Amino acid sequence: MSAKKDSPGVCDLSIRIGGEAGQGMNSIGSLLGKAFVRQGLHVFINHDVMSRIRGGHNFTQIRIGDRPVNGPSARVDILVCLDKNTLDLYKDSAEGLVIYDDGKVQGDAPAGKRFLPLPMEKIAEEAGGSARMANTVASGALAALTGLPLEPLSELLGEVFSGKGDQVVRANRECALRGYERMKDKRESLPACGLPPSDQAGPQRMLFTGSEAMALGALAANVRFYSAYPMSPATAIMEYLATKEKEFGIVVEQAEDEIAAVNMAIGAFFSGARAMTGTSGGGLALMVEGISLAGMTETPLVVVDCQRPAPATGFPTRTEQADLLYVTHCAHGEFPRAVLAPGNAEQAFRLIGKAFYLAEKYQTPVFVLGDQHLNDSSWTTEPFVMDSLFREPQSLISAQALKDMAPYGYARYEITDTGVSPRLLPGTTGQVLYADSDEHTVEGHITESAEIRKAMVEKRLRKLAGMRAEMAGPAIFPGAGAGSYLVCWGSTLGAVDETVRGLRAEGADWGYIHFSELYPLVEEPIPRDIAGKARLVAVENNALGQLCRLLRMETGLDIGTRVLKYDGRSFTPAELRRRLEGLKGAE
Amino acid sequence: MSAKKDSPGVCDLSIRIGGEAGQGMNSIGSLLGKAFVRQGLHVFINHDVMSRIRGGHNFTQIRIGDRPVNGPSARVDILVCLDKNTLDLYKDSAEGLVIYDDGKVQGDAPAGKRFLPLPMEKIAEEAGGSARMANTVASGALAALTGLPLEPLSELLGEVFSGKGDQVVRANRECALRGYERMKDKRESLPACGLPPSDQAGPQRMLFTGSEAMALGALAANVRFYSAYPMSPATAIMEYLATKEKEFGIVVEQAEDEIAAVNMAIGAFFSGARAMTGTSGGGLALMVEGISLAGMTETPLVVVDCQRPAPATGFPTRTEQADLLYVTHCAHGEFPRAVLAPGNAEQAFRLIGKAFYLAEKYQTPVFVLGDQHLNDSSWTTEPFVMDSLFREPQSLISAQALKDMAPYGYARYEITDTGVSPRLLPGTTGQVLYADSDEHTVEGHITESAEIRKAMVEKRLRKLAGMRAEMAGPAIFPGAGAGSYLVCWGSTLGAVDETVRGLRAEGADWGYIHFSELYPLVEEPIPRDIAGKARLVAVENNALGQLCRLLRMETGLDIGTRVLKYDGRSFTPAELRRRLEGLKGAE
Amino acid sequence: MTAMAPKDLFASPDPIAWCPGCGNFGILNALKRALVELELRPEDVLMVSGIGQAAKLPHYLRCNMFNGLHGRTLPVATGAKIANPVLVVIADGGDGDGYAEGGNHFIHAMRRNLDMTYLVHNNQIYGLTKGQASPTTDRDMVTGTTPEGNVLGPEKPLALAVASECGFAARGFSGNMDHLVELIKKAVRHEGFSFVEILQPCVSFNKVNTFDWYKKRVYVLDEASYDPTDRTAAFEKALEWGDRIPLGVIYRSERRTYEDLRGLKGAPPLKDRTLDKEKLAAVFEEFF
Amino acid sequence: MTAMAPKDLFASPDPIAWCPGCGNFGILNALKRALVELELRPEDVLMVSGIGQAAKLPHYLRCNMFNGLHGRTLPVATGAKIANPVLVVIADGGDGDGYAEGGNHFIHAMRRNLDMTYLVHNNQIYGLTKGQASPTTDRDMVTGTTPEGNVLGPEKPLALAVASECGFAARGFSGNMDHLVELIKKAVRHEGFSFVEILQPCVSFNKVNTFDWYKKRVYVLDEASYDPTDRTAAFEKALEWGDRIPLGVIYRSERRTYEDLRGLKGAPPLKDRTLDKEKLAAVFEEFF
Ligand SMILES: Cc1ncc(C[n+]2csc(CCOP(=O)(O)OP(=O)(O)O)c2C)c(N)n1
Ligand SMILES: Cc1ncc(C[n+]2csc(CCOP(=O)(O)OP(=O)(O)O)c2C)c(N)n1
Ligand code: SF4
Ligand code: SF4
Ligand SMILES: [Mg+2]
Ligand SMILES: [Mg+2]
Repeated sequence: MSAKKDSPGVCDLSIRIGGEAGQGMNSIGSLLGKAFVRQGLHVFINHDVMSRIRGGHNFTQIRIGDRPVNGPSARVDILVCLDKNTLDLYKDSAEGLVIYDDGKVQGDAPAGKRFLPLPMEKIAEEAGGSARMANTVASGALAALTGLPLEPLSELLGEVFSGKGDQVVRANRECALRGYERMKDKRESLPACGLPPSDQAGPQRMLFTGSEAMALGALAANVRFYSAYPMSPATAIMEYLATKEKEFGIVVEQAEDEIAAVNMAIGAFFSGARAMTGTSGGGLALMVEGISLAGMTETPLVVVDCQRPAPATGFPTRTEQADLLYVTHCAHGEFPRAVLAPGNAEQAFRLIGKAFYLAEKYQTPVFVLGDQHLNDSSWTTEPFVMDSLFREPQSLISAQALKDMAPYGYARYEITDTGVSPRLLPGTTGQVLYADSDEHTVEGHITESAEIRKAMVEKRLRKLAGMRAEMAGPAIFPGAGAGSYLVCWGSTLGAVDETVRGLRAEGADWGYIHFSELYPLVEEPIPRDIAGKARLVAVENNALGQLCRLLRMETGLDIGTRVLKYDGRSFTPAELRRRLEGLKGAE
Repeated sequence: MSAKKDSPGVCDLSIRIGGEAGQGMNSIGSLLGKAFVRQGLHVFINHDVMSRIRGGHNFTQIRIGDRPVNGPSARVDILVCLDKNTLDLYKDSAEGLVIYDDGKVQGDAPAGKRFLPLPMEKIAEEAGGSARMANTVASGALAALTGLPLEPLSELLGEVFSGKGDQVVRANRECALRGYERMKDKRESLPACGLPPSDQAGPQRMLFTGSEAMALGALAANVRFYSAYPMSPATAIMEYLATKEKEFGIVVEQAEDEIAAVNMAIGAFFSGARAMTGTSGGGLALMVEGISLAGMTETPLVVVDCQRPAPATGFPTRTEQADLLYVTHCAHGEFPRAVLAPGNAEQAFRLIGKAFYLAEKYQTPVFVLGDQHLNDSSWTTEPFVMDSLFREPQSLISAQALKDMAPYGYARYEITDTGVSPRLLPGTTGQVLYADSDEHTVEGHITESAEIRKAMVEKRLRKLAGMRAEMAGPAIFPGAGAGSYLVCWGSTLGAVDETVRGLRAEGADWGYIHFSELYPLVEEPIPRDIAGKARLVAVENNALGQLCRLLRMETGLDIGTRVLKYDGRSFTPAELRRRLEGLKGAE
Repeated sequence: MTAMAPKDLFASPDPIAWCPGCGNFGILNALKRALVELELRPEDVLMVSGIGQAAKLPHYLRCNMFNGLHGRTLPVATGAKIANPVLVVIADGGDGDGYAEGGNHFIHAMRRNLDMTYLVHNNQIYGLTKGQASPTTDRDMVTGTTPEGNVLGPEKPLALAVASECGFAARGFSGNMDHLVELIKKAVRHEGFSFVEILQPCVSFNKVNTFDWYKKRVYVLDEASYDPTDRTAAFEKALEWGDRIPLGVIYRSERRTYEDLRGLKGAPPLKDRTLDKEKLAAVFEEFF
Repeated sequence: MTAMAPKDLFASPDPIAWCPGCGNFGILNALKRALVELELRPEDVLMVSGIGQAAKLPHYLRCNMFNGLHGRTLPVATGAKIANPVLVVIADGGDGDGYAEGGNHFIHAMRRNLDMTYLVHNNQIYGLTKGQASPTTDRDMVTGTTPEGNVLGPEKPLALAVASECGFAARGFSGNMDHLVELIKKAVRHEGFSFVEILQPCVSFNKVNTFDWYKKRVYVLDEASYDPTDRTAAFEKALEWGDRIPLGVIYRSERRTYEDLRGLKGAPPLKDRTLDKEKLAAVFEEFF
């Protein structure tokens, strides 16, 4: 049992808290995670959750490192069993310390030095709380085991429960204290993790989920209207924004269905408010016609698709990357669109901003692809530079042009070189605009003309060139020249990055190529000197190798070797490593 | 003015009837078309229609040949102007004979021998009909000009109007007769068209629209339920089937929206009735989630997408082939599907049958792509061989297996080598089935298991191999060995075929490759000996070259030269020829 | 800006594509008159429509227009109005658009109660697609999709409106211009969601419910004796369909609008609000 | 086949994933009892559901099941029933499923009047997605999407049912088992579309409309004095919501079913019909 196995020489600790839905594993995660981040460490938290509210088996896993951690580890250093089921599930396979509630295990308590009994529910009740505070007891115990001082934890408990009154804060602090006390002499069971002394302020970093990052990205982009219908894993974006309605003067509208959601967002953006909608693949299916409407009427629109395993209802609370070809091709007819797929929370934040920028500048729909792994996990991120966030409204008609215009002389779909026509907002004195879903004249009226049709198709598709020029190519680590590259996109970044760094540390000549801006693809997505020389292995969280297919369609490049995963879980570096070794054997 | 210009040595005559929406141009088309077919000739009729009910400018064009004609000609030998607008539009450019209603042209009657005045409305009124029967007068006149005897026309008028009473039949016959009489001495204005003498029975052929062909194909495949929401150009399928409800004991249900339509069809197929839905791209957008449901629950489903120019509402009454990549990729997640795209009415009839066969055998959705050109045009077809039509139910659980099964022991999603699980219908004594849109166990209950998920994804996707083995490769004319090939799919077949035959007749070494079964593509869709040697030029009725993109994605083959048309109209051979000549110049 | 005669102010150069004799002309004229009499200017008004013959109407008016998808009139109107409550938003479409494809939005827009007006041209048929049954097609009528006659009876949208507590639910007739003008004016003036169903003969595809058919049956509710605020009475009145068909305001109730409840009333429109970076920085603090 | 005790006949081996104390258990038990008392066998019954906690119910019963998409319960049920009218079709889902996502189908299924039963578990909340407002969420309630309280009042689905002339519209309560069993039996026996809204406490996400909250308010309509065939009275009763909430059959009317009107009643099910090649050949003749 070593906390340093995966990445030699550095602290890398994984804690899994398992229990039934409803036992508050995720609260332990956020609490401890934040405490560690405040200590200057890097944290990654992910959740394995069933689609149910109570019962079953869920877990939250916290990974702590003194270097960036961007994905779960397959190894577990400390396992906390909030229920007996968790203990039964893992007691034979667990390698690390195991904390269990001996109040819940009658008779057959597991033997062995690494099994640490802790009657969490009983302690919670004795501490003046309820059995539901067992998770706070666990938090205290985990702090003790990992060398986290109690003060920052206590402080956080104060922040978290301040809204619920002093009594609740006090009880929780007492729970944490008692858990801490019970475990502080077990500290030596675990190797030191390089935690800095408590009085030393670490570098300031942020910890947030992918959904929070998207919501913050939207706020930073001056979003004014968010309409959606609840759907996991996208609901968290809506719920977070809803809590900011008053403060930011935005409106979050829960629509009657996803069709209404997308059409409301289109209406709002048409009126001049930056608008966004978010859903998962099934809800997106209902938005497909609306997306084509945004394309035809040339209304900006930002759509977040938080992917989950599909088709149909699939695995509502699990993860997959199987909507890439769907979002690049959905909707009838041909119109420009952009597809972005952040690899972590920082990228999620930033790419939402880019999505608004592109949507508004090119007056067309832009997709941001998240997934359950990206959206529900918590990621440690360097603080944002505020200045670079907000971008001015794009492609509106200029004041001068308006002044020079005859009354009611505005033509919405003026043919231009870029394909972008200066946009007017309804309510402008002396002018009106006609936005039309039929094929239309430059004025926006229904036409039947072959010539106009041709000109309008070309005008709209010309925007693709403009967008292409603004797209970023993939991140290539460590640059050109490696012998082999993993090729990936979106939320597999963390696992791929760690795997490649691990391989390189062992002297293997690997690199990776990660795409976060997928459509329209830059001219030469995989530079010639790499594509021609290096071995490429695609890593995708789907069954058909969708990035491979997209690359082949766009460039002809065929990545024949693929490591695909489609069991509803994200890759861990350990699994990816194993799969790569398997590949080698097979060839 | 020669009726033989395009195809030397054969009869090839084109008649265009222009007028306002509501003037009955299409009735003339069907009437004359059928009369010519009965005379042993080949007929193709297409319509150029605005999205309005009265007014505007529409036309119907009838092409008659003594060899197969499968698309419109750009040349017009006889133009009938039912309104003044049509005359104004064409009088300067028309090359052939022009019949116009001199009752509607005050003063500025056009000069020249080829302008034939015919006061159609007045004649109709005098003949005891109303002005609306002007079109029947025109039919009589056209018969006279083309050498079509009056008897078959009269007979047809009897058949067509029999439901409206003797009086109507008589008036129409009188109209036709008077039109005929007025023009019969103008016969010599037009070169002979090889019309056989009226007493000689020609070979029996059928004339029907693509929509009729699809509806008949569905009847022949034992369709029992058709649910849809009206949408041009698919409405004709529903309306035709509705007229056959009683006779065939089928149910046609007009749903409240397309979402209901697709889900109803899924419910009906689940219950054991062959079911189908049809729409255009915008309606299909609303069916996308339902399609994924069919994929996940493994319910057979046949979906017809009659493409029209898009995005959004687009051109409701015009044509385009821009939904290929959309139907191959729509819906979240990964599941098997098939995509068929008939090139003419005969293929439409046959491929609907194949769609039912595949859908039922592989228990998954199958798309048939039509378009306005295919669906609304009338095509001459050799009579069907009845025996080959109907196929027995596929992949149901066998009686023996049922007998051997424990009570309530059936498992809907048994894992099999083919990916196909024997299907049970609800209502079977002693057994029940669970069909589930969540990821599920073999029994059809919700699961959260990674292993089961993986097995189920693989099981479903295994069906692709089975379907691929049953797909036909493209039609290659005249076989391998030509220097250049046009590559096309779906309804461009007619124009491409005629162009290539024309080129070959002139000694040019052209061939074509036509795809009607598009997904999953056969192993080597374009045989190596062609792909490696010949020049390939794609011809598509869209702006992005969607077949090219699909081929490149599936095979890596890049067809760089593309002739694309996206103005809402179908190709004519003359235009295609011109575009090919343009290509040559450009290179 | 050049001064225009009021009656031309709302004239659009787009040529009209309706059939001669279509009831839609009456609706267009009534709406033009109502807008003039309401003393609005073209830029004040946003018309949102779906797809169908009815939904073409905004092209024939000078005003802001969003002509969207079949059935999706109300959600677009909702988003547009929330983003800029200063606009006078009028949603407009046919019976198929509103009661079939858009049925869910109809119910939920009435619940939401934004301050806008919804005009439904009810010709009891699908006009643009050439004559299929709509939810309001009368029983037994032969249409393209019901060659043996429609087996269903007509839906009662006004009853749904009363059930949904729509604050203003009324019926007009395209052939009763003066009444319709007044009805539209009242609807636009009503603070909250106002629904006006307008009977509209379709001369091409509805040979049953013709101008004469309607003319013979419609009667204007007597404002002195009929109390539209009595919900039960309104429900009964909303069901009346057959030999006699009531015109006028069927149901009225005072409900707070969405704008009011969500603090949008009187506040700067969403579209004009800008990011407060201080606040954003403060929110970031939560994540440290 | 082995004989089974009636109460086990409808038992499913699938483990239940609801929260302890959830009102859905009461509904499941009531439905099981009703099916037994109706003397049905598992293979006679087809349950069609959407997505949500409520929609999981059919997994916990032995009978045919189609567990489809969120909100699309009724169209699948419609297609399945038309294809095989012999099946006893019961559609089942939550308030979000039926009144939000599926709102349009709800209205149109009532119009269509197929002979099937629709059970809506109304917990006034989105359960499976962890507590967002549904169309029936009470005004002011704080939910995940309404952190400042719901500004809209609850929709009245039973009033929509009366407006749509739903032949059988009733309300039950998961905590009133005997009454619910009888209601379900009546609904299944009713020839035509029967709609039963069932009040169902959600112990995890609805802390307002709890078991006690309902218990205190519900009362069973007195069959002797209340006449559910009086449509106006039914409309008023359907609106009653607050201190007193009526249970029982709110509205009844006799309407011919879809099956009857479309000639499906008594005829061989579509699924068993086969192609008559002679007739097809005759149709081909039309095209020569
Ligand atoms: C999603 C979708 N489905 C179907 C259509 C085809 N469509 C266009 S208008 C229309 C119905 C028109 O009827 P109505 O709304 O009553 O308007 P009207 O033409 O009678 O004024 C239909 C079905 C469409 N454009 N989009
Ligand atoms: C198209 C689509 N949108 C959203 C969802 C997510 N979703 C699943 S269940 C549900 C709502 C559940 O509420 P309700 O129908 O009232 O059922 P309950 O869980 O309360 O029984 C939602 C929004 C989905 N599965 N599909
Ligand atoms: S089809 Fe009917 S509704 Fe449409 S324009 Fe003509 S008369 Fe009016
Ligand atoms: S969340 Fe509510 S509705 Fe869902 S199972 Fe739990 S108590 Fe029942
Ligand atoms: Mg209509
Ligand atoms: Mg609910």
